[in-house]
Amino acid sequence: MSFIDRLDAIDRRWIFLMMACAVAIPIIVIGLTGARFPEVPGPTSTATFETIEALPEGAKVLFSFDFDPASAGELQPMANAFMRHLGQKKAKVYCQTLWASATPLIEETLKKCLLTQSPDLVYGVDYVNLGYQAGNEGVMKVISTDYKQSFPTDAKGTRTTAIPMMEGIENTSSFDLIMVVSAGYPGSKEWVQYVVSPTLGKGKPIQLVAGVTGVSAPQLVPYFPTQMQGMLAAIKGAAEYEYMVNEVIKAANPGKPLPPAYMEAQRRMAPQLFGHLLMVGLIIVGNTIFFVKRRQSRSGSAMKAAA
Amino acid sequence: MSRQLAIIVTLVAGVLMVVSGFIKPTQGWGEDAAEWFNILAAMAFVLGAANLAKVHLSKISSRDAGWGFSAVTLLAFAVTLAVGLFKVGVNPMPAFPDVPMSGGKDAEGSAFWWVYTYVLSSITATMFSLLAFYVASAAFRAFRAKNTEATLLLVAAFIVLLGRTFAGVVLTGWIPADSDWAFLRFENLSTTIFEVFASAGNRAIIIGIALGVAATSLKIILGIDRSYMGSGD
Amino acid sequence: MVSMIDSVLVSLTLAAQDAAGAGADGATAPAAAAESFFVSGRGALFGWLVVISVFVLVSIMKARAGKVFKVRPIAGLSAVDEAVGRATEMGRPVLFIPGIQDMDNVQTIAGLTILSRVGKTTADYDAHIEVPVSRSLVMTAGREALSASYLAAGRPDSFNEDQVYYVTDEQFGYTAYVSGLMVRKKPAACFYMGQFFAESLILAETGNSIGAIQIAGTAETSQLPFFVAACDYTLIGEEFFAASAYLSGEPDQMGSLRGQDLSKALVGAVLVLGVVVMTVGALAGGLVDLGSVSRFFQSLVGG
Amino acid sequence: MNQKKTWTIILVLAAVLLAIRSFTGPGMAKVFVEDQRFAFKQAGEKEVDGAMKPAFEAVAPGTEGAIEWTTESEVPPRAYYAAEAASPGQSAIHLSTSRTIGVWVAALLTLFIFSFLYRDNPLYKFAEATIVGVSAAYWGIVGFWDTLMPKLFGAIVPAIVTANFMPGLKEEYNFWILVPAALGIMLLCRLNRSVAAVSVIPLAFIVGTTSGLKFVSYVESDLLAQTASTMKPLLVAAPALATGAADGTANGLSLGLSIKQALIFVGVVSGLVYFFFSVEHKGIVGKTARVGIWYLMITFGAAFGFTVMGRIALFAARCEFIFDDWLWLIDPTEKRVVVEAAVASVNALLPVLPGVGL
Repeated sequence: MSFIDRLDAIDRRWIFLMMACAVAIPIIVIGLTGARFPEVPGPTSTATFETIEALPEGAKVLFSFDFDPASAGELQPMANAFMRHLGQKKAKVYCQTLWASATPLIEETLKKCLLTQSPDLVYGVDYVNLGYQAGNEGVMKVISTDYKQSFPTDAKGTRTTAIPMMEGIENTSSFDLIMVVSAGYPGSKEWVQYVVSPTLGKGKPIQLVAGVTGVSAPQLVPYFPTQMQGMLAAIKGAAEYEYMVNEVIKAANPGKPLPPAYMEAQRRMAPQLFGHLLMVGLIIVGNTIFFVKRRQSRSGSAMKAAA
Repeated sequence: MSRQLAIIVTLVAGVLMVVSGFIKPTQGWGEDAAEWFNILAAMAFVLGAANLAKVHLSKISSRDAGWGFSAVTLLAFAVTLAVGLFKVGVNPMPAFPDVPMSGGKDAEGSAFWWVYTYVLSSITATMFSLLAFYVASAAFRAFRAKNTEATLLLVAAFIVLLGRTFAGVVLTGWIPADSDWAFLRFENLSTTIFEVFASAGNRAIIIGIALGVAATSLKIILGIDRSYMGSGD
Repeated sequence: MVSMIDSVLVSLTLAAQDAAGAGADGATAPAAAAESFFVSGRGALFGWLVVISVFVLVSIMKARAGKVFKVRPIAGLSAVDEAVGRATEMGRPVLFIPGIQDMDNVQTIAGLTILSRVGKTTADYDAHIEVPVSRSLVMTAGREALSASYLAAGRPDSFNEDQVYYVTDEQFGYTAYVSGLMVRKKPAACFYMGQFFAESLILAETGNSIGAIQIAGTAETSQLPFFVAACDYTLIGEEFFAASAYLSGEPDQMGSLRGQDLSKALVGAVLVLGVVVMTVGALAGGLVDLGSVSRFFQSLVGG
Repeated sequence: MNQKKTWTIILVLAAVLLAIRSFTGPGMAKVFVEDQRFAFKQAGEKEVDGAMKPAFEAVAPGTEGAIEWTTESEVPPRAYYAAEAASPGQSAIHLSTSRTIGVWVAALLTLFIFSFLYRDNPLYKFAEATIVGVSAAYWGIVGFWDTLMPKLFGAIVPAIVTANFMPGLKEEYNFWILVPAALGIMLLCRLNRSVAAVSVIPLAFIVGTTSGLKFVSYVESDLLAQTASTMKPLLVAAPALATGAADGTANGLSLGLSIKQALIFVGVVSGLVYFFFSVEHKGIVGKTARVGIWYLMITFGAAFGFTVMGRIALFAARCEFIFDDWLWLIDPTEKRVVVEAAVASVNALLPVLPGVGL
């Protein structure tokens, strides 16, 4: 068996091992050194950042956590950066979710990103956790006309009518911005279809920014920028946005060191690079094998024909 | 008898839902139906749970190969169900201290939360992350320029892979961003692929799917296709 | 020459203003129609629903009257028999997964329809089919479908209810189970028909590693690339919905396929004509005003 | 047999290393928590939906007659070290046994699942059996507390539900809910063979409503919307911003944008032709369909490439959990103390990349 044949029939576990090394080694190195790659923000991330940056102080922002712990590796950094940016902008944050398994994630994000940054915020006045509602896009349709019908209480069981910051919230149009971090169905696509689209061309269209996984990004590209003012695509989008948010926070708090916990996405770009390089390498090797073997079989059959 | 009734129910329910899209007083029916569906699905869990218990109990009682794992499944199932149903370790909500069961089922510190955080989340996230390995082996095998179609698949993937990391910036960063050739930079090429080719391809697929769904729904409503209720042909 | 380009630009500007104007109209329309019994702004939609229904129904009637519609071959579907046959020869099971969504999803319903056809083939060949599902309701419906296909094949005794069973609602819990099942039971043929998410590639790669023939069908566009890369045959989007018609070969089903095609042809025609009119309108902007015709075409598709 | 021996040795070695790691230096995988005490006492009544309900106010813990409980919230180990340094033997921040065990359980289950990449084995089977049981119950519980309790029981027996389980819920009867309840009971008739046949009625209801709803929504949001967004003139003006027109009108035909628009149009039409079933793919139809499949392939390739990114990030997150939360090898978020010596040694080994702050 020639080298090429052996390479072609390689046990896929060697590929697995290479991938494990390509990701794990950079993580250890970066973890020990704290190094990061510089980020050059792309257009969709910049648009996201600018949409939030343009919010006035006290803007009402609905933040839907539509993901589960399984995709948190990709999406939690976005949720964190969004939350910190909102804290920085002194926005009023209304958290909710349409994914049952996201309820603990909301509490964690609020605690880790909003309250550590500004500990004097008051629940019910500056931020609220409205919890989970079953019903997928059905919920979206209902909150488009009557928010409190779908969310009669918050996650702590308090009536939404009794929460100070819920005063004046009638439906999704009452919010200055809707933020969605989504991993699948129901997610950003449904938010565009059922919440944003019906308001297009009618007075004040709803503003939406979304953080999405790499796999759903291609489907959402057509909605940007008319139906979606911003989009963070995959961990790269998260890293770019995180970088911009950190710059703003650094500028606002000179001399205060930035906790490294807030560079999660940027840290993950290094394993990302090596993973991608491995993939590219594999594709090149795969094709080299293919072409070499094709030439061999052609010259082989030519020889047979001559004989 | 039930089957005949079922066909009528399908027809009536389907037609009502179509109508509710167009007539004002019936507009909310779709949402109601969705809510009813959720209730039905939640009740149907009893069927699933009963079946799960039946399958694993029979494996254990007949000492099938791997019956020990069936015992693990049943134990995990029973424990999770019990701690969730009785809200073990859940404190009341501060607004209602007199109602012990008022706290959220997955409040931090509760037993259900523990199972969720340390068992469910870690296993599901790890299963999901296996994809990092599978994309690599699938790409190695499938992305070979065997014919025009495969070549296009390969080239598009290649450009996007490079365009989304630092490597792409390094490789084509020398092309000035404001020159006429700027579109050849990897990040711009991958954007073009998405805006033009992927967008067109997706639209064609989506339009086709919409027609497929329309025809399928119509066949179901009219009772032409009813294999889901066991009276196929 | 210059005037030509100028006229193009002027008409483009006008078109843009038209679009803006249409938006403004949209804002006032609901208020005016508030009294109406009908939901406003859905005329075009209603028209299309009627047109599609008529096309499908008329084609079905024609098919019943004896007209035979020819269809182009779809590779994945002709492979179904081959795959089941191979499983029978090897004495290994057939694995069928109707997606991971519930019965309120058309793809799941379409998947179960295909299951009833595949089930008939496995009953004919006397192969063993296994259907793990991730929703209790799908289990119930799947059992109905499969038992009927065994009955239709004249082998009701070979059907065992436990061939269709519930695993768990959790996406990756289900995936963990099915992956394990695959490497242990080594099915010779795997069918993935329904809505899939991230588990698509985990399942397809595991299936690949055990050397199974794999046929996938889904309308979930984000997962098509993975099925295309890792399966032997993939039914793309609309092909997936057409599959049950192909597999049954019944006149009704073929007729509906024809109706689907006619609708598609009409959509395509409206699209092409609309684009031609708009482009000509933009080119000849100064000479002829095609704005109203353009708007007509836009309104045809609810734009 | 030989392989079995190798694996035994590897596993034993790993266990020894873990033991060493656990009992030297700061150890590993410890979770610390801070206690927080709550105490509430009734203070009169308040009106809710026309009924008088007891009102409570927060009081100092230890007050007589108060309802009290303690919650624990996680703090970084750094906080524990600081508290210990300030007052040794303090009890406000302490080790949480259950959560520390949790981290170990999570880490081991993670490794068990990864072992499947090598091949199927008892460890994977154990993790698989666990997740099937846990997750099936999890979703059952979610359905019970989030759907059945508020929507079904809350509508039929609201007084019982609000008094015992969901005091925040509005007490309101909704007898329409009896319809899905009845359908649900018909569904459960499957459990009894003699009445199992009625279970097709709820199925028929579900399938019927789904078909009706999707028939309308797919034609509207997919067929018409996608066709409408493709129906645009093939000549596209350059955006006003790019050409700097002061009045905001278009003032230049953009060749690039026009080509893009034309390519999209060609792609959509040829893609549609590919999906024709009743026409053989021969001649002009065949050629157009071929172009259609090319577009589809580019679409798939691009989507594949894009997805790789997300998948690697997920694996990276799992690695961070193992190295950081469990093994305490790295500390990227400074939860503990950075090991200065390790940084120095890595820096010495690696060449400094330009622009990369190593």
